[in-house]
Amino acid sequence: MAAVDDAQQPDSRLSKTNRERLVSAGRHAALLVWSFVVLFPLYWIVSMSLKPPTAAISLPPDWIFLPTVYNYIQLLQQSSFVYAFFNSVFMVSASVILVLLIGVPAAYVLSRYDIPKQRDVLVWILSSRMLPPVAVIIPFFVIFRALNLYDTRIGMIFMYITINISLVVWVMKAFFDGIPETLEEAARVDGATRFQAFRKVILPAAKPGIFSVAIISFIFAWIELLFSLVLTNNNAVTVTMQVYQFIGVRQIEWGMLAAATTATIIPVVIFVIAVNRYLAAGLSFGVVIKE
Amino acid sequence: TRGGDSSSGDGSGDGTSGDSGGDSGSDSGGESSDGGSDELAIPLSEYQSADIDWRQFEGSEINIGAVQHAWVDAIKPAVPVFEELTGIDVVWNVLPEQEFRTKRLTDVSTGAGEWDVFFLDQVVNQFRESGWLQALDPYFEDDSMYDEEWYDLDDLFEATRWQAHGGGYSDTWTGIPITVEVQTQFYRTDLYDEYDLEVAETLEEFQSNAQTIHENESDVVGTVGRGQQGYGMNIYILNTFIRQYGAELWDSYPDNSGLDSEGAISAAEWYVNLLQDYGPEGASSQVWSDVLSTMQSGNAGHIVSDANLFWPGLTDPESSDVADRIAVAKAPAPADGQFSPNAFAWQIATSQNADNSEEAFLFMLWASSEPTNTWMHVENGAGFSVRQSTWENEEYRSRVGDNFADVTLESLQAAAPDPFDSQYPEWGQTYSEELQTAIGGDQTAEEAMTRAASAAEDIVGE
Amino acid sequence: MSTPTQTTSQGPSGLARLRELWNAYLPYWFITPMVLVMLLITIFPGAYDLYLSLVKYQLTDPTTIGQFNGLANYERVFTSGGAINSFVITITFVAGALALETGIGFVLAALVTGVKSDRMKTFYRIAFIIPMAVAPVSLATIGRIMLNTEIGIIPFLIQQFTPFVAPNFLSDVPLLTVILVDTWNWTPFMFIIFYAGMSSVPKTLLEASKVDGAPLWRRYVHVIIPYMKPVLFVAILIRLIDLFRTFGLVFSLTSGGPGTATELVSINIFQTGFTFVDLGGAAAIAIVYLVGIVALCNILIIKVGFEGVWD
Amino acid sequence: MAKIDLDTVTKRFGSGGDAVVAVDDVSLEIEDGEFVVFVGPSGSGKSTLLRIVAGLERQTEGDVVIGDTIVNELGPRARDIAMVFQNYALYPNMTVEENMAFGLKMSTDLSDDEIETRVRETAEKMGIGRLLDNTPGEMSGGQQQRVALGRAIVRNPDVFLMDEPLSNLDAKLRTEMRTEINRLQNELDVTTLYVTHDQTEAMTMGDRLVVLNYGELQQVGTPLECFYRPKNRFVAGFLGSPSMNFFEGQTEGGTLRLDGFDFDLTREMQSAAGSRNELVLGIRPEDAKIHDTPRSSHELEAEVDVVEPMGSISYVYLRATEQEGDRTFIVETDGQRAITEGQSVYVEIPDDDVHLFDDEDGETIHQRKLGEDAEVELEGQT
Amino acid sequence: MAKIDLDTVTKRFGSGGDAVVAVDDVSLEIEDGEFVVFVGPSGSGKSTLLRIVAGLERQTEGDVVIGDTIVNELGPRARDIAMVFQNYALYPNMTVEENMAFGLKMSTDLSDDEIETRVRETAEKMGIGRLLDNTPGEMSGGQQQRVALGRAIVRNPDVFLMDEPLSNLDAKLRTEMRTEINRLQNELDVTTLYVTHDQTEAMTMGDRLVVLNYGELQQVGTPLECFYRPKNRFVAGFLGSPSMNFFEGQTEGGTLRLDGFDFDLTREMQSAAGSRNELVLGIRPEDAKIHDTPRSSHELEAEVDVVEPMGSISYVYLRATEQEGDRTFIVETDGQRAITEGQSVYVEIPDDDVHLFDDEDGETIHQRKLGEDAEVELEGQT
Ligand SMILES: Nc1ncnc2c1ncn2[C@@H]1O[C@H](COP(=O)(O)OP(=O)(O)OP(=O)(O)O)[C@@H](O)[C@H]1O
Ligand SMILES: Nc1ncnc2c1ncn2[C@@H]1O[C@H](COP(=O)(O)OP(=O)(O)OP(=O)(O)O)[C@@H](O)[C@H]1O
Ligand SMILES: [Mg+2]
Ligand SMILES: [Mg+2]
Repeated sequence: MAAVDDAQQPDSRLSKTNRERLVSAGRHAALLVWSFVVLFPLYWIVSMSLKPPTAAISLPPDWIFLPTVYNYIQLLQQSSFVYAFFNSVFMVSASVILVLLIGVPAAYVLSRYDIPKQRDVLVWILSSRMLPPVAVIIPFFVIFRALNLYDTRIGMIFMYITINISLVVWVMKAFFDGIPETLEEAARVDGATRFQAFRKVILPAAKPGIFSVAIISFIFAWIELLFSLVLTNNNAVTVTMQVYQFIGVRQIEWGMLAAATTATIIPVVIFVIAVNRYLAAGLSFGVVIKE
Repeated sequence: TRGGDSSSGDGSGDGTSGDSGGDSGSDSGGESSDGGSDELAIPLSEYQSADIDWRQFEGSEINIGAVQHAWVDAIKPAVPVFEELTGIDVVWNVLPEQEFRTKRLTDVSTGAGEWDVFFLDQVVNQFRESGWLQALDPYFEDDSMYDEEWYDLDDLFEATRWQAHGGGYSDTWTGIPITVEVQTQFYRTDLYDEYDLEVAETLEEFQSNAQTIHENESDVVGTVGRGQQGYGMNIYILNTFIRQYGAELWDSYPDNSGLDSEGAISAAEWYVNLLQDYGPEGASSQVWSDVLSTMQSGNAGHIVSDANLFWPGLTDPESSDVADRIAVAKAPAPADGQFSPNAFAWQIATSQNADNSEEAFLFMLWASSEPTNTWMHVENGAGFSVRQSTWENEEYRSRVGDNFADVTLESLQAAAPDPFDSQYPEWGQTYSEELQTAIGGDQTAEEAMTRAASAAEDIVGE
Repeated sequence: MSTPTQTTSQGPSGLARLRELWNAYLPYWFITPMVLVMLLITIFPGAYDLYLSLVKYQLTDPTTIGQFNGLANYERVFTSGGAINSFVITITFVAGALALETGIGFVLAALVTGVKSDRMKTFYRIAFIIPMAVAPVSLATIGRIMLNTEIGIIPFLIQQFTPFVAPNFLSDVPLLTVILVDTWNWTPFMFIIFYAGMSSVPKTLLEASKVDGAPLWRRYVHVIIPYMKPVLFVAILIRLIDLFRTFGLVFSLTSGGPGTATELVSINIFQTGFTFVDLGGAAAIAIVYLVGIVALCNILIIKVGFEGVWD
Repeated sequence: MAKIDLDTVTKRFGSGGDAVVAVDDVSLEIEDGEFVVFVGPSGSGKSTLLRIVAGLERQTEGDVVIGDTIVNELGPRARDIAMVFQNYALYPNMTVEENMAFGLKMSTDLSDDEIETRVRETAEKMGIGRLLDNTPGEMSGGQQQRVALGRAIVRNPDVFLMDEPLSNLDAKLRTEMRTEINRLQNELDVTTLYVTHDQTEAMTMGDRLVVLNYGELQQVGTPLECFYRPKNRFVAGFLGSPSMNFFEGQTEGGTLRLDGFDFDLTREMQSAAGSRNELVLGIRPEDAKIHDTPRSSHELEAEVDVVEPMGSISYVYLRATEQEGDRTFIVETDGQRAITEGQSVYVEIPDDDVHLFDDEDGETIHQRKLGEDAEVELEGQT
Repeated sequence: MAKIDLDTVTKRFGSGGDAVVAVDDVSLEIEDGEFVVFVGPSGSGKSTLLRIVAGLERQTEGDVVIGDTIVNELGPRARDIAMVFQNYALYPNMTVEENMAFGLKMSTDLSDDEIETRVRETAEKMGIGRLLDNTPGEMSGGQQQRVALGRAIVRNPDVFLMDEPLSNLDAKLRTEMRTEINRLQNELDVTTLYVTHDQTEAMTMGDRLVVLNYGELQQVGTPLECFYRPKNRFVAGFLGSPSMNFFEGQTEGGTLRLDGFDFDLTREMQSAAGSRNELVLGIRPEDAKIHDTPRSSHELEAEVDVVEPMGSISYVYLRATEQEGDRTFIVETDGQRAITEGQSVYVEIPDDDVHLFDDEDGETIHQRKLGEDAEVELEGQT
């Protein structure tokens, strides 16, 4: 949909091309300002990772410098970082798939069926993310040890599911609510089981929502710190912990910290690029369904 | 399992870049499997001369919880020696300080006992009083585990031994000290030359040096110092001056904190004024890393008093713009006070619930023994020895420079650690918050100290 | 081959029967895993915290641990200045950050939606998501140095290129700084969800409203926002909750200071529990806080014009 | 095999005082293979009834029986039906081809090739063969509707439910589609429930016509029966376009006094009327005749209000000269006949073509006469 | 003030080889206050044209002028139009009342009270007064359509654009609504563009009829003109229901040889045909007459294929006895006339009622005769 593209004043003297250009220029100006706000710190982090340590924090900054990949080479030579990195990629990806498998159908049920005490159920789901992790970390540690999940990948995957499940259920419920029920009715009359109607008709229509929550869940799990800190030891270690190893007791290795931070952004960027086209698979139901 | 060996294990020679080299933060004993084939860092004979049954726990494994401290980087390459010597595998769990504290508390307080050996700091008495710590005395008394002659306890600085006894609150060993840092002053030689300054011994001299630089240099502030709250932050610095002003914290525990004594208030006033007048903008939120970075980037004339461990970072051309223009000196003291900088020692301890406490003790012993310690300092860039002998070691002195070694040694000999009672984290926190507010200019130093005192007494008295 | 299990299946074939069961009880299959996960993650920690909040659990006082303490822990929450203060600060923080993130996120989503060029659109979409991928503690650590008045790039840029004087971010305007950094970090969350929500507004509705003569902003107010309301509401609610429990970012930036200027409830809980090792007290704060948030959520859901959205 | 029984089916939306009764106590038996057309004013419950049969809506009361089973509890899938939705309900994220293939994929075991063949064939018949790769959003209203129709008929169900499937098509296409649907229905012998607002469709397509009003059954019968033998005033007025003209009046002896003219009741009519006093006379526009000069007794004088030329015919709106109210009635005349507005004419109301209704309950008390053949045919049907 | 000029407007969807030309080089001037009806087969570009006028779609080429300004550049809001969308496009989260009030709120300064009054009045007229608090999802198709219509007419725009606004209404309601729209249009003198598939609407509502096919203008004229004087075979066949019957044939001297019978061309026809060889004869079903016995020379023998009784009239599908192909043609007869399938009849094709078309380009070469009055009327209109 294009929501913002026509005349503001009825008696505008501007020709469309000019006005269009103006509107579009204004839009891009605003977006570029925010792009700068967003990208400058990122640029700074990346440039820190490419500078020798002294240059990283000197003022006025060296705008022009000879990039060095020294930090990245160091990073790659650290087997523990590489291990944790791929470990995280695996655990986080697995958890995103699982949390979608668990959460999306549940959201669908909450959207389409009469659930007794629905509001309470929803708030209950939400309550799982209400307490700061520091308030629940000890009980989780106790359970994890009791169930032998401590420092296991399964345990971390489960943990990631728990931090994302409420998000997935809530957001997806909202998206399902926006999908006309007629579509489903048509599918069921066409002989689809409820499940088939869900899978073939509703899910494709909910794509923007699904991929959005996938991105967000991925990121939430990817940057999670406290649970991975307390619940892992050395098998299921995560990349966040590895980033922080450069924050030492009497020395912060800025270059390495920046390089590691940059490295952790990369999978997210790749993931976002991969699902980019689904984010706005804007379906115009209105064209098809008379409302 | 994965190959856990990091190729650049021994760093590149000095303290700072050592960090980047060998942290296999959570590497599961990778070294042990490869260790045999490589040349060992320290000959085993150094240890086998001791009357200790090193191999009595052969085949077991210990888990070490450590903060991301230079000690870890310095000792890691030597760990294969320990593994070879004892047949015990070592698993590391290295974390940043804040995260380390969280995890340590979770592990120890729930009785999980994941860590057989862990770093211990100001919270030693908190841990001790809650009954989680295991006193090491029985091990010291066990002949198969300890050889007094070989180990040479007296070589450890008094201050560190004191701290390893619960900071004076315990009669038994709470842990074994592994590192010690003492506060020293850092200054810029180029600026001193330019303005013809003398190294300050008194606070007054220091203040005037700072003033000179502050007022004459546009981009350089007179001094930097920690302002941020936290029990290891601003008060860690201030306590030095309080003691030097002749005040004593908790001269009568738990009734009088001493925080509102005249000396304490004078010290606070001095420190607050110093930072406000000649410190950086926003000093009240600076942590040690800001202090270090500001100095490294050449934007400060002094560090009034902070850990001597900054030295490698300040003098490494890789990370410091002013590496060749920095010098170290003893922290300033009031003209009429006594020189008594703050010293802080990390100890490693074991908990009641740890599965492998005996193995842990062997590790502690090994790690703090003279051969290991010397090797770390001479060969592997360390600079925090708890053993006096190291500071007198010529090889070591020539590496770190006589000046640094002397300053440190003298400071350490005169140093006194803070008294960390079990409620230190709590009252220290409040105290540091008050101090930070004062540095920020929202209350006077006197108000801050008075309020800190009453809060501390409330907390402790409860 | 007859095995005992086969006697139970009367249907046409095992598989078909399974299929039948699957479809007949579909909602149950769909919702059960979620419920199980939820039970696992809420019951035990909740009960555990509740228990802790009712007993003495000051770790430095091992002799009294586990003694029933009545409501003394709660009493302390309401009488000690620290907890109350941190509630107030938290609310300020949440309100400020939420307003900024919602506003900016919405405007960005609207602006990006209107971008014609696909390539620019993709660029903005990706660029605006990335800040979220920077882990809060990294961000805070690097952010500290960037904001440093003496050696930070941001004050430097402000001094050099704007007529403004850069404030001492972390010491003079700590709460604002924390809010701004959080906004930088988390606006992407709002952006993504809003953007997806906007994409599902039917084109015909927009056309109808254009023909009806609605100016741009009224189209948003009367057509787009009402249509997206469920999605908007969810995003805001979730962000609200997440903001309430923000910890790492703020703790690494300010440790709650200067003084207690940025001491959020989560920091208060952390310090009470992990620094002062008073697990009972920490649990009591957590419970009070939980009750507050649950109430707030219910009020929002029922009262603030969102009635009907969730029926 | 696909006989459909509705047994006292009622559907209420909402509850309590606000409840809307969309379907009110409808009982109806539909034979296997029968083609039943539902008509009724907007909001009379036609769609709701179809949705109940489809299993998309659960009736509040009563039973739905398909074949020999009570299907109240069964979902749409189990009922083996194909439905054309009034609002199309195309899958927005599928192409036309996928839309049409979906039902086959779901409900049959056909191979992909077979499905494609069938979809293509049907699409050709619907005239949307070249649009197979379009998505619904890229098509005109009529094209979308044809996809919706095609999606239903490509399947081979027991029951067709069609809810105004041709409303957005032009006359020509509509005729074609009508024929196609009829052909298909005959061929496959599929029980069909068909909702329409189109008089032609209503009269020509179905075996039986079901007339609904406010959710209540008004009449069930063959189209001609409903047209010539309406059970009540509502049905009489609803079928036929323009509607039958109604004149309310009182009997006075053998005369019905209407506003503007008197009408002499025949003996037959009088006996049918019995003791009723208030009667309504009904005459279809095509049955009344316009003369320039008076010819017989059964005439009234009227003034031409509006003339609506339709091509071959014209509709003339007339106002009785002597009437008191302001109502007009309509008479159909030849399209080429010159009639101008304001002109005075005489309208003949043939005895044979008159219906009489009870004014109170609307029941028909006298039906018109038909030609002998027609009469026979009508009898034959019932 | 609200004259609308379309100047060589073309709209293509897609680009390159795949482009669909939805509107093809249409030029049209619509007077202020005029009521123009657009007809054409499904997919012929009617909706697209309306959307271009509304400013919802940007034409690929050409200009749109409203009043005196070229509005190519202006958005819908600046054009002051009200539109009924083919797919209703009701706001799903507003009640009926809010839906109807929305346009007024947006485009006028009326007070809330005034708005409410106007909305209520309009809703009553639309027969949806008691549904004001419903949301669109709770209404029947026809009710929704009336809301869509009401939403447009409650406003007081310069231009009405109505895209099949009555397609889902029953005949009676449709008549009412038709009258209402006409009344309103007359009263307010709003320039109106109206798309319909309904013959009655097309013939009765507009001042002018615009016939489109494949996006191209076929004919623009009064409804009667288009009906009686179609410019080409397409228009002739498109208007009227059932369609005109067409017979292709070759001239042989003064005779047109058709499949199944010969037709003697009148002198006039011959001269119109000129040297053309291949001609198409067109005759409307209502113009041909069925006799049981032969009467005149212009007759052919045919066999009854199907009889479609419509009430007052019946459509008889006939097959010429002597023809070779399998085509049927339709003749309208009195509904009560007894005709049975298989019966043999004679069909008279009156000279006067015959149209002749060029077989190749479909141009009309001979128009039918009309009664004198009708002729006059038609002339008067043009
Ligand atoms: N968005 C689009 N993309 C591609 N083709 C389109 C699009 N919209 C319409 N068309 C095509 O343009 C042609 C004209 O469509 P339009 O909707 O104007 O037809 P219409 O005359 O209104 O038909 P109907 O009577 O069926 O509503 C159709 O062939 C249609 O398939
Ligand atoms: N979901 C609903 N909630 C409340 N009322 C409803 C709902 N659906 C339909 N109705 C009401 O039920 C009645 C019958 O609706 P239905 O759709 O069956 O009418 P219909 O005969 O199909 O009319 P149309 O010819 O206009 O499509 C209408 O008065 C309508 O307002
Ligand atoms: Mg309907
Ligand atoms: Mg259309």
